[in-house]
Amino acid sequence: MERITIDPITRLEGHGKIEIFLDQEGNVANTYFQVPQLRGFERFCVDRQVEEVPLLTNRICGVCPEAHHMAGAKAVDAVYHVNPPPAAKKLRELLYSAFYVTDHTTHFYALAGPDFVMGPDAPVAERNILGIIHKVGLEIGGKVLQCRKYGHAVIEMIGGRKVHPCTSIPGGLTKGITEEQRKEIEQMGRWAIEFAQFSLKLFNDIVLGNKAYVDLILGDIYTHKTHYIGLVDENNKINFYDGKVSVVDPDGKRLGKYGPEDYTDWIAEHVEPWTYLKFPYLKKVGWKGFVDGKDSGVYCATPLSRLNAADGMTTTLAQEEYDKFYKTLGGKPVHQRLATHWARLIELLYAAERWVELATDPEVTSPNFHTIPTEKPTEGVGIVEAPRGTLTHHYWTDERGVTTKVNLIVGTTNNYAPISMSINKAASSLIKKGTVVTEGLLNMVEMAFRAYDPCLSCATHSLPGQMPLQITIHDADGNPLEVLKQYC
Amino acid sequence: MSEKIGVYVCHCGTNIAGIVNVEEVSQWAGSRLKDRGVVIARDYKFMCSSLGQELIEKDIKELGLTRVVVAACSPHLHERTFRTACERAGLNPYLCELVSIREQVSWVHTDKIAATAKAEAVLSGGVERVIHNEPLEPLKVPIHPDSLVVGGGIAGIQAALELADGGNHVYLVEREPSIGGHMAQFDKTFPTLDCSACILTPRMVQVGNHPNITLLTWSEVTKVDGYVGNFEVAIKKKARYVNTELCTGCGICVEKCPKKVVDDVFEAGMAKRKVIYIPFPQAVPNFPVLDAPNCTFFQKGTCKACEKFCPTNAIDFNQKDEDITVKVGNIVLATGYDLFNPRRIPQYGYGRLENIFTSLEFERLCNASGPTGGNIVLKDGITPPKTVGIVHCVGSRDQNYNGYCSAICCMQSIKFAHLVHERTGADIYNFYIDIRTPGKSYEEFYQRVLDEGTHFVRGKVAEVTEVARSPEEEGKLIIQVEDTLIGKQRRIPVDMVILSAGLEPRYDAKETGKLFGIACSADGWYIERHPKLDPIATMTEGVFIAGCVQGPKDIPATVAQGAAAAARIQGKIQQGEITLEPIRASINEDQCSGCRICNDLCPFSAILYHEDRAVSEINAALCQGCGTCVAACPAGAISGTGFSNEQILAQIEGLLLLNIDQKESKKVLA
Amino acid sequence: MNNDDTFEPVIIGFTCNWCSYRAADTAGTARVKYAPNIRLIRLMCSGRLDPTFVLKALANGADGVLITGCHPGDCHYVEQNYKALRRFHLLKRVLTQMGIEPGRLKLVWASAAEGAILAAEFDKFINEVRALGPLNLPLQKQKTFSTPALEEVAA
Amino acid sequence: MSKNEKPKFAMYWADSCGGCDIAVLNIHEKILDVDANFEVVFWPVAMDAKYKDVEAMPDKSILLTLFNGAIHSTEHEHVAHLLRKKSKILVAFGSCACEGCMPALINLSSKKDFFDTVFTTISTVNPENIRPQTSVKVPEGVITLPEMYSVVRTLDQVVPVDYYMPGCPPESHQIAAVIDLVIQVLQGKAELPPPGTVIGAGNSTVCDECPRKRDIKKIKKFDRIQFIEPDPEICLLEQGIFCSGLATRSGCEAKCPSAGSPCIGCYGPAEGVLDYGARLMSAVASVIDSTDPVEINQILDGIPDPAGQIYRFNMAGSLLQACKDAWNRK
Repeated sequence: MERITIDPITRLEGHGKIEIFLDQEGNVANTYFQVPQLRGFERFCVDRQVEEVPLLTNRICGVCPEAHHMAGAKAVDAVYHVNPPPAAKKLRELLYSAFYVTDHTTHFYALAGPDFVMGPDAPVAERNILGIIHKVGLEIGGKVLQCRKYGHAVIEMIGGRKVHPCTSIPGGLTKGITEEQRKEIEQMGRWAIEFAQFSLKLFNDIVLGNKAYVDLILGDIYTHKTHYIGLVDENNKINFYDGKVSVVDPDGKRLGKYGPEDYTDWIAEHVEPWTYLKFPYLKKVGWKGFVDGKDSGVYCATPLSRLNAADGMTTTLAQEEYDKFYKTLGGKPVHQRLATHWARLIELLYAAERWVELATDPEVTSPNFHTIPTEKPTEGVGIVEAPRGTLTHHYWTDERGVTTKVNLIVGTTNNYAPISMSINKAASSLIKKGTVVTEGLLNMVEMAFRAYDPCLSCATHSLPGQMPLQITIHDADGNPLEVLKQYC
Repeated sequence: MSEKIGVYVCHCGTNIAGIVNVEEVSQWAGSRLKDRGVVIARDYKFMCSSLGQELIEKDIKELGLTRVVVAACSPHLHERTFRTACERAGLNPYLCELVSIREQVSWVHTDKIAATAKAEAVLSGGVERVIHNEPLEPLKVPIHPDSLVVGGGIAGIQAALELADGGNHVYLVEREPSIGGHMAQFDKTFPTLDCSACILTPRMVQVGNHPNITLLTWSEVTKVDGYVGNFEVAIKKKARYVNTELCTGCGICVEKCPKKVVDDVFEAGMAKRKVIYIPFPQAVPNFPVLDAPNCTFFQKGTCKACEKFCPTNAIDFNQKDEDITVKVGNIVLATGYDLFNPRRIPQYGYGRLENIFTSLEFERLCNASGPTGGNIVLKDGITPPKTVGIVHCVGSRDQNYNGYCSAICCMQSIKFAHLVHERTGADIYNFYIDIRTPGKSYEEFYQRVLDEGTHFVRGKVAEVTEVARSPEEEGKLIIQVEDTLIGKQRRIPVDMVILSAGLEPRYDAKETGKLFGIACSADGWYIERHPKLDPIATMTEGVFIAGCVQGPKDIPATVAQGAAAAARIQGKIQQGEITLEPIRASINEDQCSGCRICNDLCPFSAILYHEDRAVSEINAALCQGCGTCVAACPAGAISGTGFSNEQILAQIEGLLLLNIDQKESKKVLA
Repeated sequence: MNNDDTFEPVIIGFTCNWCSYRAADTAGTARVKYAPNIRLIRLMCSGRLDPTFVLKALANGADGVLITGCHPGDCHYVEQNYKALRRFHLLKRVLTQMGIEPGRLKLVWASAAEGAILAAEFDKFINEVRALGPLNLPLQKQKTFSTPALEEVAA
Repeated sequence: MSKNEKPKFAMYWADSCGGCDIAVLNIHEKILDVDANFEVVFWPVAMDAKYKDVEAMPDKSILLTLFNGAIHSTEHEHVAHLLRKKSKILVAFGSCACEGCMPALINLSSKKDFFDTVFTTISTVNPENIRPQTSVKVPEGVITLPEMYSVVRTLDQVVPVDYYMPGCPPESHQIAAVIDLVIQVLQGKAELPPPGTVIGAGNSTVCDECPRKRDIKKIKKFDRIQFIEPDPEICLLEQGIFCSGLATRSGCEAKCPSAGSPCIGCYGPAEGVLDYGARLMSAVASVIDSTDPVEINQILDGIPDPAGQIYRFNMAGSLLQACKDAWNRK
């Protein structure tokens, strides 16, 4: 049997390895998306002083440390049964909104963008962010960098550092912001809104304007009918920092909403021996393997999922795009994975608007940003919506506030099963008997999961290492055939 | 490996060679440590002999050795010997290491193979260490010719006079109004029975008049800065309320002062004194002091009798404490002792029962200038005692109080027995654990008192009570004791009990020690540099101790120490400068972050912090080289010469034979 | 490595120049015997003891480390042995977390006069460590640097 | 071989979080200088290029490789050797590569303990108690996983390293400075520092850059940041907070303490320090304000996790590297 391996999966944060097995006809028999490292945060976050765990879990992922810091912060609040003052909550969400803008921008322009802007089979050397800058012009490249710069400026003002923020502690924050800083943040936020609108326009022109791309998006190759989850506020509108997790089935019917304390009633994780990463699924529906549909517990937690799981956006501009999105793609829920890129840009706009909302809230400059915990520490769960999916942190401590147990269900991990399925489907439909496996073709396989923006350093929070994706073709006995191994 | 190392293994006759296979060790070093830089390895019968030393000097000259390791006895014995040898051959002495394979190998181990293996490991450690040794130059600092003596007892007086007679200026600080100390309170001194005051006062007067002595009584040292040769000492002169320029010491103010208070100091609470007073007739200086807290004027704002009658208007109610600073090169601490307080032993009844006296109280009682004019009488002031009990070792040689022997109590008690016998003819019982008479003609004096018929009962007194069990005990103090010589309990009724209380460090000895940067032992006496070979110097260069501050001792020993301290200082002053061991810590300012962790770690205040540059700095002359700051610096910015991290870490590798085949290091022990 | 019946521990002992090192000399002078498993390092004061030395010794093959110093109150540098005491207690906690038996690190006070007592402590500690068995930590490798040819780089 | 003659640049992650890569992107417009002066030949986070491309390159053909991440698996070790072979200058980039960083805290437990914990968490449904295997037979054939080592190692414990650039992640202004330096060297305007040098950092400690006021230290009680309202002007350690700044290399501009949060030590040991944790524990213990063993231990109870505190970033780089159990199961 023939085997194709892509090594390593690139332009995603972390490591990945994809095994593609072909049958005698040369069609895809099966694919395996392996995560080949285990870093052990669930183990080494134990025996630590609990207030440090949000700093440790930061290091799960350097791309979205803010998400882990926030989930951790909410978890330690819960551990100490302390409710941070409003200023602290708002500052945290403000930081988080700025982070969302930065992160979604990075993904669209640096990671996914190249596929669209340069074209999926453009030369390797050009299919990257520098390529985009060359193609769409320095001043756009400049805008992208500007956006990241602003985002990180806000993160540093509130979080203390650009990467791996350090100011969230049980009961709130270690610092507030001054009126001058608030003004600055507000201005940058207004710029961010324009930039988000600009990005949507760019997507509109380059992608929606290009029939080939639209067909690609709407085509069956990148479509999966799974359950969806996402964090929503009391009005079932999208919120990234706080609220309950809404769960909808493939028809868009809401199965219910759960708060942090109940996550174990809803989510379970399945183990396979051929990968270090676990497969989360909906407990109530059950694990039925890598299949989609109503009866399979497989769910998805991405920008697309969040749009599907919510009833809309709380901000006007984003709400308009939200409506346009479903109008264009024929109603809720949308199952086409590549539409995730569009959904991501809509979230980008929402985050920018939320940024300004919070930056103009007088309370954020309040000096009252920390409540000293008084209760005995016990156990707590914190949930936020990370860009790559719902993020759950669960800590247990002894009476000294030293962790005795830690459980983490991380953004990308939620999507491990659907990603595997997408890869399988894309590969099966792209690699047929007789097709010459080109690098571009393989890249289109990679596009299948790139849509999820999988962050494998996140996913592999429980794994260390790196994941080769190589294409090898094997005969029935699994012996590699040199000729295709030479390729790529 | 750029160093050329010479290794020399000493037989020390059979002291080492008897257990350690010395030849094997030197051959081992020559071969196994070759690639560590060992170019020559020899063994010799007695390395410390002149021939042995010449061997080393020859190799340094001919083979151009850059490092030397001698495996022989303890560095404390011969380190200097071999370093000097190296120096003669032109090698910096600090590039020579002495490792001990005698005290720490041959003398303490029996298995020859294991001992030889250990000797190799120890040698290997020395070789690795010496590679990182640096050539060092001793520090030289100038000596200020003036000295400070703290404490005006006989020890301080002796030291001050010796220095002053030697032509050097001395500041003598005494916190009481007069010098003299305990000795001035005594009546007679054992064993010669000459009058304490008679032999002491001339010395006191000498001090008072000596052109080279600045006498600062009623004064206390408040701060000591600087280091050997260059101390800066802050002294507080407490207000006397008497202008000593004008005062003639006529004593009219004392006479006219209407108020009396108990004198707890000089009269040990046995008598009263005026509020403005001269502690005792022969006091030096002979000026009165006004005891402000008890003075009616200071309490009520009226009186001023003293002022009215003073013929020279010397009384000055507005006088304030005065702070002065003096520069000195050396310091003698002679602050003496406190008497053990017998109240701490309730069963002895002191303070509870009448007619029980401490040794000091008794000294006053039988002192001609004392409250009773020298008549030994009971508290009623008239009745002489018929029987007297003298209890030894009160608070001494007693695990509940002080474990040590106070050294003087036996002789003092025997002296008391003699005085009581002489003046009252009373029956006398001495209760002792052991009689200790280690001094010139002490034993003879003991025999004399035995002959006088004093009863000596060997046994620790259990209790002194007034609860009578028989008519003859009525109205008496009964001493309950086990007579260990006849092995039975005895109850001895007496009229008077004298408690020979032990000597204790001054209540504030620890604080004083901190002030001068010297340490107290667990008992609280100051620690000498060496208990035998250097009992008057301390770990702090330039600070000496004399008399009872170092431990209980009698007057002759105290005087000897005072003189010895003076002699040591005189020597230093003559040299004009002093050489310090170059084992010192220093801070690399580029690396110092000014975190200030080290600032409070140095008991010698050698580390100062520069606010402006936000870095700390070490004063090499103050540093004693303990290395605590080196080990504590979080930035690794402090290094210590002589015991650098590189040297110690390398020695660890050497001792564990990391520098050679690993299996070796395990096998040899198995 | 050794199996436990033939196992002979290697022990590094840190001594103070003024008390315990002299005590070791005193033991020698008095010909007091003790097992040869302990190898001493002389420091000027137990206050010089840097936890690095202990970690280094353990990482380099020592099975146990003995720290000695002047009795509390007797420090020749006034109070530096208390610093050693504080570091010792923290270090012990860290070693425990590193899975190293607390019994492999010991602090003993000894005055210059207490030769026999110190010798007895040596034997006691050696037996305690022998009972714990070998530590068997891998020996530290030294870091090595490759030298980039600068002209190559500039070229 | 490359089409143009620009010197080649590579960046790789092993056991890391990607923060180092983001930090490099955060040099913002400076990234364009990199593009202008280098041909980026390998950088998984930002561009497409596979191992095979690297393996095909001649030895020493990459001028500069920034290697981030610690070594925790056969895969990491393999790539470390590969990139060492292909690179003229190999930089241990970021805390993970320099000293192990937080992932190396796993060295405090045995591999079994670690796997058992991860695959039996409260949300895991694992009836057959499955553990991932390095080689698994699936219907279509056999697929493999890299083996996890029981002890995380630093880069220089696996291959020789030319320079060290500490930080979790290195601060962008420091990265920019280093890139400028290399470009200047390329233009012959500057010289490379001696091999083994720590670059992109100061050689004092964080206190040197910390704006807080410092006095002498006497610690009677260790406190926890969540239980106090610290004085924003005064040294956190003096307020009982276990701040690692005093032992941690400078270069970060004391960001955390300035933000009211204690330094956690990501810049590693200061110049010439053999064991970071030893420095920190020695310094802090030395200023504990007690001479009584009982009280000292009561005060130490205020630090319930000393090893985690002093080796948070430095476990793999420390003298002991890992707990006894981690060493003893191969």
